[in-house]
Amino acid sequence: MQEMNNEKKPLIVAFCCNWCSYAGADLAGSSRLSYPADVKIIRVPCSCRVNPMFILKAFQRGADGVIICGCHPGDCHYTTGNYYARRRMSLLFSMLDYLGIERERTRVEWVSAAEGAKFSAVMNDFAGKIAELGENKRLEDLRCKD
Amino acid sequence: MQKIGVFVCWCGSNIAATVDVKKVAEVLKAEPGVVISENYQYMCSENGQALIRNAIKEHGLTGIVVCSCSPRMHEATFRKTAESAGLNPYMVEIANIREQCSWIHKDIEEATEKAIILGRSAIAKLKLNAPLTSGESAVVKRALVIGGGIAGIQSALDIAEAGYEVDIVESAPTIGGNMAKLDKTFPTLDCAACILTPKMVDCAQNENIDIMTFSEIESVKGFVGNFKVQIRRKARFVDEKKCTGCGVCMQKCPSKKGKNEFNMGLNNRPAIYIPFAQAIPNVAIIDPEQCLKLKNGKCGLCAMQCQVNAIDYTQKDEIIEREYGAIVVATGYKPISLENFNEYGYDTYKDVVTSLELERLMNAAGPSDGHLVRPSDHKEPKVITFIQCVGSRDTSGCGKPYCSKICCMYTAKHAMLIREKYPNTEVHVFYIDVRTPGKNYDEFFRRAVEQYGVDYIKGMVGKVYEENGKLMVQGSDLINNEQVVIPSDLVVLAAAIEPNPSVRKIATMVTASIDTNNFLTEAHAKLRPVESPTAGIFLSGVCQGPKDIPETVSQASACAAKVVGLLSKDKLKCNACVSHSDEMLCTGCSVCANVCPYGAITYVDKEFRIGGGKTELRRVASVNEAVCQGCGACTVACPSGAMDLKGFSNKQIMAEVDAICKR
Amino acid sequence: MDRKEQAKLIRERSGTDVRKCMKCGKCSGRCPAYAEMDIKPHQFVSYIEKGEVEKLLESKSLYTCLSCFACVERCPRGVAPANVIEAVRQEVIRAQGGNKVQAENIPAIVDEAIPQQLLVSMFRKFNK
Amino acid sequence: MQRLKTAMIEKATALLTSGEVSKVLGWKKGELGFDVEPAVFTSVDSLVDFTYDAFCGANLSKYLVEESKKEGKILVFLKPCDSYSFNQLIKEHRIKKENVYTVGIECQGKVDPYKLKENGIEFVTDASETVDTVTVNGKEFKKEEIILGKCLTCTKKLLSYDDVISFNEKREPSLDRFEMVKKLEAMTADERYAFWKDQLSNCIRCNACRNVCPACTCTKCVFDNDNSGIASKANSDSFEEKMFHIIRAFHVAGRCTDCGECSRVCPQHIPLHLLNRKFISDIDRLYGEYQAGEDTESKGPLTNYTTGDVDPSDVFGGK
Repeated sequence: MQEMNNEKKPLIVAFCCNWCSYAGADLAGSSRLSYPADVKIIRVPCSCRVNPMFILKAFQRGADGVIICGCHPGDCHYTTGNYYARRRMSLLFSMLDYLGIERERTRVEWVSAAEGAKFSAVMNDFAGKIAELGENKRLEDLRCKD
Repeated sequence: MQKIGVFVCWCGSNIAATVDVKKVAEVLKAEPGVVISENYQYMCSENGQALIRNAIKEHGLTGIVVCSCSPRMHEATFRKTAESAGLNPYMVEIANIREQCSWIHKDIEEATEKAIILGRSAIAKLKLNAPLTSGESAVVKRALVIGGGIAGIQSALDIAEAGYEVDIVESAPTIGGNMAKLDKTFPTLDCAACILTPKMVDCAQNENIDIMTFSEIESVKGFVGNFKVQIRRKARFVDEKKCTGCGVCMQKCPSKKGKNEFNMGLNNRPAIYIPFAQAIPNVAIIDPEQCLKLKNGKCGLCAMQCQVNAIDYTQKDEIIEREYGAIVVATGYKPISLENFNEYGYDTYKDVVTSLELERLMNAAGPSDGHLVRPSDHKEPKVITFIQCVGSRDTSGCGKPYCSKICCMYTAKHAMLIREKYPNTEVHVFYIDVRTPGKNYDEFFRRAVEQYGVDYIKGMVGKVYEENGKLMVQGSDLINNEQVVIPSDLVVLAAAIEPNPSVRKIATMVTASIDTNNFLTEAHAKLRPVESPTAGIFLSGVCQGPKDIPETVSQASACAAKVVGLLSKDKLKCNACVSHSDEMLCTGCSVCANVCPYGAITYVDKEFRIGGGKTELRRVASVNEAVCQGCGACTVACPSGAMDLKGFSNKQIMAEVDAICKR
Repeated sequence: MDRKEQAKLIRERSGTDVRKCMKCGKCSGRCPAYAEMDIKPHQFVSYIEKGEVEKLLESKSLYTCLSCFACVERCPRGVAPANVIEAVRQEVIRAQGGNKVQAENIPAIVDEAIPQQLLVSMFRKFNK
Repeated sequence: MQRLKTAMIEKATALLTSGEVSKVLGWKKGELGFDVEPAVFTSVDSLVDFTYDAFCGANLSKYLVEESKKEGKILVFLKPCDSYSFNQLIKEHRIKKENVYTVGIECQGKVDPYKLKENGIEFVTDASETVDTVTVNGKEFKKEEIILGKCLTCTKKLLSYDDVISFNEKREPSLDRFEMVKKLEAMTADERYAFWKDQLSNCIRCNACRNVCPACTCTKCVFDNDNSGIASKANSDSFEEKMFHIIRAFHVAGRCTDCGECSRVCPQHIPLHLLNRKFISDIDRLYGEYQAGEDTESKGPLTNYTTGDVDPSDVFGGK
């Protein structure tokens, strides 16, 4: 189970806030700093837009890891959004851990618009961890898998 | 039935070298709902855009997906393209297949596969897009300036000059603020009254300016362009319209023991008074704490003397409501209270005064008619010692951690003026650093030392005590490495300044952010220094941070320019991607309003049909689209799912998740 | 132990952050024992900040400081010069045989003019 | 404890007679003795069925969401734990306070009917109660043997009311309420996963937990709303068991007063309160102690923040 089937590549959903992290991802791109194609980015206005429903839904649909990226605390475009996101995600991730779901499958990172290198490094690291963990079994929905 | 067009851009070889764009276009064409799928070298070029426009018209497209560079680059471009072809600009989605695909992946197969997934995800989202229109809100062409000091006066004058109506609300009985109390101003030494009072008169005479003194802000509602403000006009017991400012009442008033606020309490004034000769408005006011008639009903002398029957002992506070498009906060400062600094003996010795008190002692219109005498025995002081940084740069908790910025210069000014007028007076200044950045400032300070022979001592004072009728100022001279004791006749403390205490209340009312020192926070420290993060609220003068008069005036004018820029618009265009509340789901629990950084959410009691011909009154959230910036904090806070964000709805984001995860 | 380490130790022991000092000299301006001190309170802070402990260890001020804490009380930056002096003093006292004054010698040097405060601080200094 | 019931009936009678209230929300006797249920009494005569005894575990506060909308003032008796829910509902504008007359009442822990059954008691003929004991059908039990799980750890106090009826000091809690949370936290992830899989697989999605929860007062739950994107009526996959309970716990996080009703009513005996308590214990640990419902003004921990809050990546740092 721990071994990743060659056919099945890990799937990572990254929620990125429009103002910092999405721009950071763009910068990683224009600096040609690669990270695995397993990472797919969804643009949200702010990290505080990320509803726990989205995260669970992603796991249900077969994601193996979910990462949320936002502006550094104190730099939120909307002043306070990432502070709320920080509390929500701290509690949610702690709950997932409490239910026995691998805590490495979820992550929050603060990436500014200037941190293309950090974005790439974070995604490489996260994708590596997820590949090690293998397929998400504990929050899967068998109906969503072939 | 939706008709979606997909347009895959090559971006020259930027995309096409790593992504098989033809394959992407082909595969996406097979997606349900897609009626046309094209690829082209440069979609953002005029030809590319024409291709999109033609397709929209030809196929009657209901939405388009452009697979190209980052939406941060060309989303706006393609929205305009869509709009010009008659499609709602929000029916456009971008799949970022350059920055997040072709540029970071090398393997063509892998990159192509990812590009297809990103395209599918954009299509999935687009299917749930709804045409959005940005709301518009009208702008009330009137500004409110809170505070009538030099900052407020300058802002008001500039706004009025541009042709807009301005109201100045000032809590004191006259405008003028702290500057009116000053004697001379650095670095030119022109008299404060000579440069300020003409501006005050201009305010009074300007038809666009309405001055409300002795008034306070009661409440602020609304948002940029449409503020509704309640103003409390406190009872002054004198009819402002009738009073001519003749001053007879002041002479006749038998109750003369009130502390003269304008002279920093250094002398007394009657119960009915005009704050100072050039007060604007030049109208008397009665101090109800002191007036015999108001206190115990016996007296009424002033009413008898008044030729124009202006005295009205029955006057009550009045609350008026006005509408404004913009609000300027110019609440200014006050020197800190010195209760934590008894080492300097301010509360113990009459001849230890603050610099602002010294201004009055030196002012020709002051309590001693401009003769510098000490408060205790009205004798001319022969030795004067100044102590700088009293409560400034203090992180021990007794004072303020910041530099008050103006003290170095005004102390040099005081020292210089004293040495000029009374050459036989010895002047010492204890300082930590002398900070004089500013045009002609260091030259000014050096003149005090070199030309006027002021004795600057590097070091701080440890204590002030009395001995043989002298105030002994004991401090260290760090350059000579000795402890010095200077027997002085007058000690002047450069007390730190702090924002006017009323600013916290005002900041709360206008939802402007405020820092730990009670200074208002600017929207951006460098690039938006005169705006508050809250739209429509502007910052003028010391309420934003310590500054001297030239800086205050510059900021006040900058602030006015921003206000005029706002008021010159007839309508404000709002963000289209805003939150909205589904009233059928909303329980009115207030959780959303608690996380809204803009105060965009209010609650209304609305009537709903509940069947059987009955209705029910329910509390539901209502989003002000003009204020909402679309962060989405409320959508997650809302447990019932009533709050959703247009353009980034729950369903849209989950559709993207689904499309990405589909294998 | 080299001087650098010793300076670090003294800094730690003093429990005060000497880098917060803004060199205003208010401590020395208030010090009642200033005249008796060869190295002044503000200099203690400055020397320690620069890591120069040698002069401090030999300073007469260690025994003239009254431990009245006026300097601590007055410092606008929350620095505690008296604590630095006390820390240096500890360093000297803890060094084997470094005591300049023995406890039994104290009664001989006490006279009526000596303030109570000084006596208390003396006992604190020497009764280790 | 009979004294308590008498005083309550007197109070209800007086207020109904004077016309100050037109209804009373309390508990009604059942058929089997322990099957007491919440009820609204509209006349003095109807109070013959009124009861207050060791079986009145149900939290009355949620009923006020609907009852306080109706015409006329209603008298409600609030046990300490009910009061916290009541305050929270006031804070969220779900109860019209001006329509409610509140009376705080003493509670020394309520009997768990399942524990009675385990002791062979199928119906109650007579019961009496002291602070530390309950005697049912002549058999005496110590409180800690027989009361509800939620009562064993209860530290809730009487808050402020229009009136209070209480004669005895409250008994001390028998257990630390976070004990089980700590135990779970100390397990390995695999053990925790097995524990919850075992528990949650029992869920039949009867929605009893949701229906009883005083924090779940949405007009339409996201799980019933076809437009929410996560609607589901039954657990057709193990994922949905988790989804439902995680989201439900998250929606009440920071608002849950730990009244324990969810676990009390669960027909499958799933310890649902352990999910809520996990959030409560994390909130206390990470953001400072917070008791929802202690007041009616404070900002909840999830609608609040400090600039120095812990990062999600450091949440496990302390462990």
